[in-house]
Amino acid sequence: MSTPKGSVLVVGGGIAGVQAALDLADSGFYVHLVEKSAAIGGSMSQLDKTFPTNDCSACILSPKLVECGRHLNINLLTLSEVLSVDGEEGDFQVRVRQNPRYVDPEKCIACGSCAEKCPKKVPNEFDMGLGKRKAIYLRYPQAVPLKYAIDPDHCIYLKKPGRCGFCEKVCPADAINFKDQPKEHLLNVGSVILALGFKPFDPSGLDFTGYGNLKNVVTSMEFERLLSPSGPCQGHMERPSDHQEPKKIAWLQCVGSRDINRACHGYCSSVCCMYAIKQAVIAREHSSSGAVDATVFYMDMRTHGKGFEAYYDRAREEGIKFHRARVHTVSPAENDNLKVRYAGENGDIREDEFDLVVLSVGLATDPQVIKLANDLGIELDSDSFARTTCLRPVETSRNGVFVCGALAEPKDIPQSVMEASAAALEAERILYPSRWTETKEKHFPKERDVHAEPPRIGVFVCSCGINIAGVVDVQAVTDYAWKLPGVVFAQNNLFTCSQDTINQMAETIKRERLNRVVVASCTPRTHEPLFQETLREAGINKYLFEMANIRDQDSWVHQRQPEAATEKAKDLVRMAVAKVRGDDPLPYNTVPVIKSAMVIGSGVAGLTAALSLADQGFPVTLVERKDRLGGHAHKFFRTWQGQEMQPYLSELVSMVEASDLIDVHLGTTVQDVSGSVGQFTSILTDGTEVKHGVAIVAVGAESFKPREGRWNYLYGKNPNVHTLLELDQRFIKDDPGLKGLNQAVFIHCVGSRVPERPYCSRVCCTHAIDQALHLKEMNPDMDIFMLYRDIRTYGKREHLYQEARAKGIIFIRYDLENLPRVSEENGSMVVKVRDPIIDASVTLHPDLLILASAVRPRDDVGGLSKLFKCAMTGDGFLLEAHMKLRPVDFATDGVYLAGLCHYPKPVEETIAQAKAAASRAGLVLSRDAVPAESITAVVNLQKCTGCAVCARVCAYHAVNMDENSGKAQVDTGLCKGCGACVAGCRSDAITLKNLGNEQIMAAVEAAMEDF
Amino acid sequence: MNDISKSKGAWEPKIIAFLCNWCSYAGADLAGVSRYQYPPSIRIVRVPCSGRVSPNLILDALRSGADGVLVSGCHPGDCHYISGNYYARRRFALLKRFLEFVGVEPDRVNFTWISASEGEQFAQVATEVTERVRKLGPATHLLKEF
Amino acid sequence: MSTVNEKITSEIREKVRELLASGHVAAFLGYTSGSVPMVMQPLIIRTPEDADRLEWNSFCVLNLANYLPALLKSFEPPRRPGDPPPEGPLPKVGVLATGCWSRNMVIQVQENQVDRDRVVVVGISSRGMVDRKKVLAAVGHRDVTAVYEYDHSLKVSGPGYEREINRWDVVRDNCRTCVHPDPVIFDHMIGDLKGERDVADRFRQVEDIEVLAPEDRWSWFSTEIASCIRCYACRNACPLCYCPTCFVDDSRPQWVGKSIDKADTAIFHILRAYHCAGRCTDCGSCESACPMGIKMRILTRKLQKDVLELYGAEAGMDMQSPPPLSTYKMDDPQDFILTESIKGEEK
Amino acid sequence: MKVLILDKAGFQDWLRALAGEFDIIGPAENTKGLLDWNKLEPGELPDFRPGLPKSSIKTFFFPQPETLLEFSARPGDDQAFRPHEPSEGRRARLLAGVRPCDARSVALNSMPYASDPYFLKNRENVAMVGLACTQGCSTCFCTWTGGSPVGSDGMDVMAYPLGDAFALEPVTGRGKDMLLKASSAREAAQEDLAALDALKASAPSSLPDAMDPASVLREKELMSLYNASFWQGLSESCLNCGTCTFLCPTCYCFDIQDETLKGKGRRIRYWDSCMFPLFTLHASGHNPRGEKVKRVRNRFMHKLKYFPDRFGPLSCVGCGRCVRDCPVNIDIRQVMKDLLAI
Amino acid sequence: MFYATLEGLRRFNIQHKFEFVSIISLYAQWIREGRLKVDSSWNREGLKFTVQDPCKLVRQGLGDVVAEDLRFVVKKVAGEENFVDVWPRLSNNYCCGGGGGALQAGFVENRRKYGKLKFDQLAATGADVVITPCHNCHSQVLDICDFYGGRWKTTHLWNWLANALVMDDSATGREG
Repeated sequence: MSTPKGSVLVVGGGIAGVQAALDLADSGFYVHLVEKSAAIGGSMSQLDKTFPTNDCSACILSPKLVECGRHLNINLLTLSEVLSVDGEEGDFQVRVRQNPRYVDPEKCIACGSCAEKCPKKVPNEFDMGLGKRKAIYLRYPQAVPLKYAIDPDHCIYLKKPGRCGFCEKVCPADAINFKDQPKEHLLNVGSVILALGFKPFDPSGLDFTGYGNLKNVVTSMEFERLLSPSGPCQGHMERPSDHQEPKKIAWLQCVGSRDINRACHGYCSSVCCMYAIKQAVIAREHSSSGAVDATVFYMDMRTHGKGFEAYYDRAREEGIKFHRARVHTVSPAENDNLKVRYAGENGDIREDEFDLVVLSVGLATDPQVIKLANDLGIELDSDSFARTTCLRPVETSRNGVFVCGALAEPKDIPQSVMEASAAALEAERILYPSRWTETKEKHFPKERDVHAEPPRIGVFVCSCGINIAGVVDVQAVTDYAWKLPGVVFAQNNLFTCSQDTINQMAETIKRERLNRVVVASCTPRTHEPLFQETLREAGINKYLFEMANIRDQDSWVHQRQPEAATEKAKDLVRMAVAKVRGDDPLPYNTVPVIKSAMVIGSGVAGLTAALSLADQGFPVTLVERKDRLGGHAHKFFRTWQGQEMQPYLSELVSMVEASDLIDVHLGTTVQDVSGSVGQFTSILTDGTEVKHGVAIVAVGAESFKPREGRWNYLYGKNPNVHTLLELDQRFIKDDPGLKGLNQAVFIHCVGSRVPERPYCSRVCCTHAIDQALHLKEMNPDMDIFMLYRDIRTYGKREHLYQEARAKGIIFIRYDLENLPRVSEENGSMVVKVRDPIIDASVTLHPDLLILASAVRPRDDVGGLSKLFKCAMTGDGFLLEAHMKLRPVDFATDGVYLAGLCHYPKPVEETIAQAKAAASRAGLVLSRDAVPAESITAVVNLQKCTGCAVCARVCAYHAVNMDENSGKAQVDTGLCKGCGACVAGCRSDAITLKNLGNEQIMAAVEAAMEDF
Repeated sequence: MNDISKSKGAWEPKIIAFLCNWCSYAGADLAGVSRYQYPPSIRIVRVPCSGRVSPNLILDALRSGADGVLVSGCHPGDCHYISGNYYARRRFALLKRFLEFVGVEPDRVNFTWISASEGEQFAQVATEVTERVRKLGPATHLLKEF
Repeated sequence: MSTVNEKITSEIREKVRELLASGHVAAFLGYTSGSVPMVMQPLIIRTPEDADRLEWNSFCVLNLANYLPALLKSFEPPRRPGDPPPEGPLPKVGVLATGCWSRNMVIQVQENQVDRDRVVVVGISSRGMVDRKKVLAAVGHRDVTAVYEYDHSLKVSGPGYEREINRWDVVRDNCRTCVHPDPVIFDHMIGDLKGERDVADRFRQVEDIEVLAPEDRWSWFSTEIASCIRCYACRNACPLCYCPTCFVDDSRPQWVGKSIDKADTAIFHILRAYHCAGRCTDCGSCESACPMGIKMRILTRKLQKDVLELYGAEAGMDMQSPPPLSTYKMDDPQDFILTESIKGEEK
Repeated sequence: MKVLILDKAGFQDWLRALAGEFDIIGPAENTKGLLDWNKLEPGELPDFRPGLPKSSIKTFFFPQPETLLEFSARPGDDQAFRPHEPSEGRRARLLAGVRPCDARSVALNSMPYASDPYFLKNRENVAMVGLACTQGCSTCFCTWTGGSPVGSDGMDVMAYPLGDAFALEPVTGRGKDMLLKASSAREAAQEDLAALDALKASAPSSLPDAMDPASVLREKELMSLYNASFWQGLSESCLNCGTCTFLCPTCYCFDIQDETLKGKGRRIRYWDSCMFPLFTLHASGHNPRGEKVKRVRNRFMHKLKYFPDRFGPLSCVGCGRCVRDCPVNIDIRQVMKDLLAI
Repeated sequence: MFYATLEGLRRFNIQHKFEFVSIISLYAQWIREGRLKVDSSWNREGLKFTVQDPCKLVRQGLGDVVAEDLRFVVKKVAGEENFVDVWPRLSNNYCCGGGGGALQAGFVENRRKYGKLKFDQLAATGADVVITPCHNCHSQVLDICDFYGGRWKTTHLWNWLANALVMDDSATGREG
């Protein structure tokens, strides 16, 4: 192949597409991002909150969108469709049609005058048709790009030229262009990533739900909009019929999922259980009284992700009701209420009345996408999702074309983000020789020297829709800010993080010659970088900035005390103003990057990550605790799709062994780690000192072995009791002893979802069912019983479950109050379990008892997390930087995680995550230098006594005593800005830049000013 | 005086909370994200690490009029900066005992560990500290007056 | 028959004369008497002839370690920032050191204020120093014109009176509860080492206050410091207070107001004491120097007690142990942590 | 001018009568058993025992701190950062039992502060009833400095102990008015006046030999004193604490600082000390008196040379507080002798 | 028989060369094609009709298509305006309560209790005639109507189809 192109086409501007685009653009590739609607953001932008952290969806997404919208190496093509993709891997020719916007994006200032004047009201598709928009519109308030568009299907002028044209008349920027024409772009790219997302299932056909007939039956997506502050009722949860706040709400699960009867969607949509619980939790918060009666009707509760089970537990504790029932009918009741009829597990028929019914609709592929896939020659599966395999989870049937997100299978946001990074990795793997060949470089304007200027502070107070403004009197806060010393400008914004406000902020900084900026909005933990970059773009140093957290730490926590919350907001603004007044411009430090990686753990995750990096030419040190490569995969029979693991593993291992770039250390662990991103030095137990720029932690997990206690079930006592992996090993050996058995019993959730290990192990349901099917393959006459709590065969795995039921495998549900009892009578096993449906005890006599035991974190993960300064969850798994949007990054820069040390997951997700980790690591390795901490310690030599307290307490050896002067000096490359030295210093001689005592005290003292 | 709490006649304490950026501040954010409600008495000052909080800062808060002080960091072992909270623990242990020795009420100055995932705990601690301080009444001992 | 202190004085003179005459030290830091009874004057001598000016008695209350860094520095050639350190060995200086002073010198060495190699320590095992204020109180604050010291008593006289006072009765509080009278570092010893003293209620003064209710403790503290004139004699007498700019002198930020103010004075005393945590050897210089009779030593004593209780550390006992606030243990006590204490209550 | 005789009870009544007009302050035992200036309850007598209170009376004229002005720092206040005079006025104060040396310090401090409105206002506001010394302390040397143990400079009324009673002599017009309230006083009889004269004549002899160092030192060449060799040795034992300067009645150096808190601001003047490192510290970081020896020298040169050169007398009243309370026994009398010897 | 054969073919994936259709769909097809001519004018009294969706035929069998066909035929036969639908309907309709052998196997009380839901549902329509295209449903609906005091007539479909049939040449198949 000749030199591949250095650019990539990403189709679909949802979170997956955006993530793939950012990963690629940040590691040296030019990206064309094609989005069919007028703005990127996809389905995630329509959500109110995200589970399990209840993060405001728009809030966490917005910075990424803005980053994407502003990225120099991302060519955003909205209102665009891919017409054709010709050529092959490394050199594709793509035709893209961009439909006319009829508004010149260069001119539009998003002032909204056009929409105000536009006489044509149109159902707003962003609000799922629940609200109206105009024919000239913004997709949503934080839309990126924040440019209006005219809807040609509804515009009066475009239909009958000369009839209207109000928008053109009122536009102050002369941006309306009725003559706009479709454009066709010819793009030459090396790879294509499809991130086309999903379409919520349309339940109109399911008449029993009443959807379409009964006003107060809404889909979950509609309900998201009803909850959303930017939605049709500004977040004041109202039901459609009478705009009253619903007091009693039902969620009906599996509408359009797990339904082969009416909906023809046999798969599970994976996310609905969690989003329904989330909606129930959020609905309660939204309600004025805080006392919404919320009931979820479900088949199996599928809370199989990280932090999900705890979320479910908490929801139950909070009083949200869960009924295991598939609702039979929703029928009208008085007052536009809804009667819901369902059967209890024991068969009794119950009826309950609700104010509102929410249908938890499933995820499906848009028919237009199906057509596009066909056009592009991308194979779809029977559920119309892109066909991938467990071992190649983001590869489509066409070389060089990759897929991520819900197009391949219904999945949640972190999984989509992970796949997006994995897809980016696959593209990078092909295109790496052309890295940085098509990219442009960003140049900020020269920074104004503000040293000598008196403070000119600008304060931007965010309403965050109603997130803040619903509680805090933002206008009063803005008025107040004007009066603070040094403040020369203050303004209230609906969404300060929206692109137009950001641009306007930059303009304001220039116009008003601001030299300090305060944004009173959400938490700096998510939004500080965005605003700081705005400062740079406006020509001032980004450290002349402070945030007042008046949302997460004010409006959200004092919802019922608007007056006190407003006073607190003023305090917080005053504190920020006081602090920023003393802020100094700081240098932008960088650290040179050692362009090699260390991968810890050589299971499938570690091997995949190592190969993914080596394939791009980056040297890798692979550290394995055991004396052979491969990890637990050696014990693993096959994927749920039936691909056998052992041949695959051998191939992986031999590729690693053959690679010149991978230096394998067996029987070795990491003893000590120092340094930071770009410049790590690790000492291995074999004495090797490794210098590396990044590290990927992929140390896996362990299988819980219930040798004693409550979950023992004769494990270790009877030779015919196995864990899943032990049975796999018998499969691998093709153990003939399995063939003549009469009965096998599987017990699920052994040690998972129990008080001491409250999380769900995610993999066991599918694994167990696949094993049961394999046993059936070996001996179709074998009786197989599955004792389960909830079957969690999420996504396409549901087909396995259907197959198992079809093949006569019997499923008996148990709960923690009625555990199965396993005993030995006359040398044979007896299992007794109560079947809740027939309400009777069932006695089984298995020849084989398989325990689907928990996946548990390894005990030594704690030590590793300390070495790399990474956090752990309460369950003992490693904790990523952000549960939703940074699923493979650690909070510690330059360290990534993959595989089971993060959370239990099947091999396809492990592979995707390993590739994602490699992609993220590539962001660092592809550069010569990465930014380093600017907020570092600094020594005032006149005050320093040389006592060395600072050096003693510095964990990074960043402070040492100068031999000549005897005084402290700081290595800014090593300094992390923790300030342990500052607090230790009695002489106030060492301080943190912009976090000195003076600045902190200014904030403290400002807090106490009672006006 | 437009102080809302005063106009209503009920005294509301003001409490300065020094929270480390990585755990406790994130925990406070999580309390918000999870909508755990707590009294509006806490004024949070974001610091990189509990190890950054010098005793001087705590005294300054009291001198400036804080009715209470809360310092919170990562749980031992969780410090983002490896050991900052261990040093902080020693500094605070001595400071707390010492302040109590000179007659500062034990509930005035509080230290705690709150992780990024402990939103609920943060709300609980904020409520608890507020209640304790409320019982004590306004802080006067180290208050600078003029 | 001469008194113990007279004997010590003559031994000191002899030893110092020898050290100076031999050129082993370039200067010697000791004590001499002056114009006011019971107030001794620290003295630096540079010639063997001056050795006879040295005196030792029970009123040598200020910690001589305090003068040591400046004295050492006076023998260093002047340097501008960036200049390399002087080459070749620098002159040594000699100093008298009791137990607490020597422990202060250990701290000074640990904190890079003193180069041990340049100091010749002449050790004296302390018999306990006399608190002048106790003597004055004993004579009803009358004018004292002469004090003669015997081994176990003092003869105090003034206009129209003469009193003999039992020496131990007027020994300073810190000396009365001192456990380590012997120097921990010395190069020459005057007299013998006495060994550790067995003190029953080492922290009695502190405990008496600890048992009070918070409001009574505050009342004690605020009354104790009420007469403070912010002259900083306590700070300046302390060998630990060597910051070029003390926090009280800082104006950016301003930690405390500089004038007489209830809160500022309290914070000054709290922080001054806190800065000595884990470092204070209870030499009592602060209290001895105070013109207003404030017993601020109890503050540092409290910290000393807590450091010992919590971390098992005593300041300056050896060169190797790290300063207690510059180190930690994973399992340091944390009952004071709110979440832990709530947990504890629940149990 | 009439001399009145008051017994202790009468003295008490008199002070009680004056309490309507003044806050009365006099020497009394503080919580530490030390004699110091304390507010007296109406009718409470000052402690007449020999010896000086711990502190000088300078704090009543040169308070620690003096609020020079106040300002608002509240956001939105249109008067913000515009200074105005301190709002609070103080009641007139009467110092009862002032020793002649202390009273003389007020006269001396009035020289540099001749046009300082704060000092002058305080002077106006403070009346003094003096108490002649009948017995000196080992640290007293007022006569060296131009003072006298029975001097009445600066007083409004001078009291002389005569046995169990006091002879009261008005010194100023205000003193005369004050004495009008001494209802139980009797006019001094002849023998009282004789005893008073005897007391006045005998008192100075109980002190060390009188000298007039001011006139001698005024004549000496400044640099020869400045370059004297003894400063180094003298300063070596000095702790550079501010005890001497803060106890000294004639140390009048000050520093000024703005304090702001809770939206209120004030500019205060407070005692500085030439012993302190911040003294004469320049904004550049340079300090012409950066070393201890220079600071120590400054203190004595100021009192004993610069001040007399400018105003005539020494800036020292010989109260001996610095000698009494210096932790390292630095004795200004010796310094004076050393300077005189040059 | 109908359902068992259908499900057998599906479950065991038995290859077969025939199509599996309900007579109802054929009626509907023929009516649409004009091959079967029906006229509702016979219903001068305006008898109201409703239907039962048998589980084996609809929900588990051939799905909603056949249920829609059933309604189509009934409307043609009885008049559009004379059809009253039940709620819930089609696949989501209630079971009659007589299946699974309940009609033959004793437990009469239980069976009638299950049937109460069906009775209430049908009674709520106010229909005069309930069409039950399943013999099992027919017997159960007949029984619960009687037992609970319903007023409707329970019948199969063909009775009424016969009533409405327009007998002309094309229908009789005679050549013109």
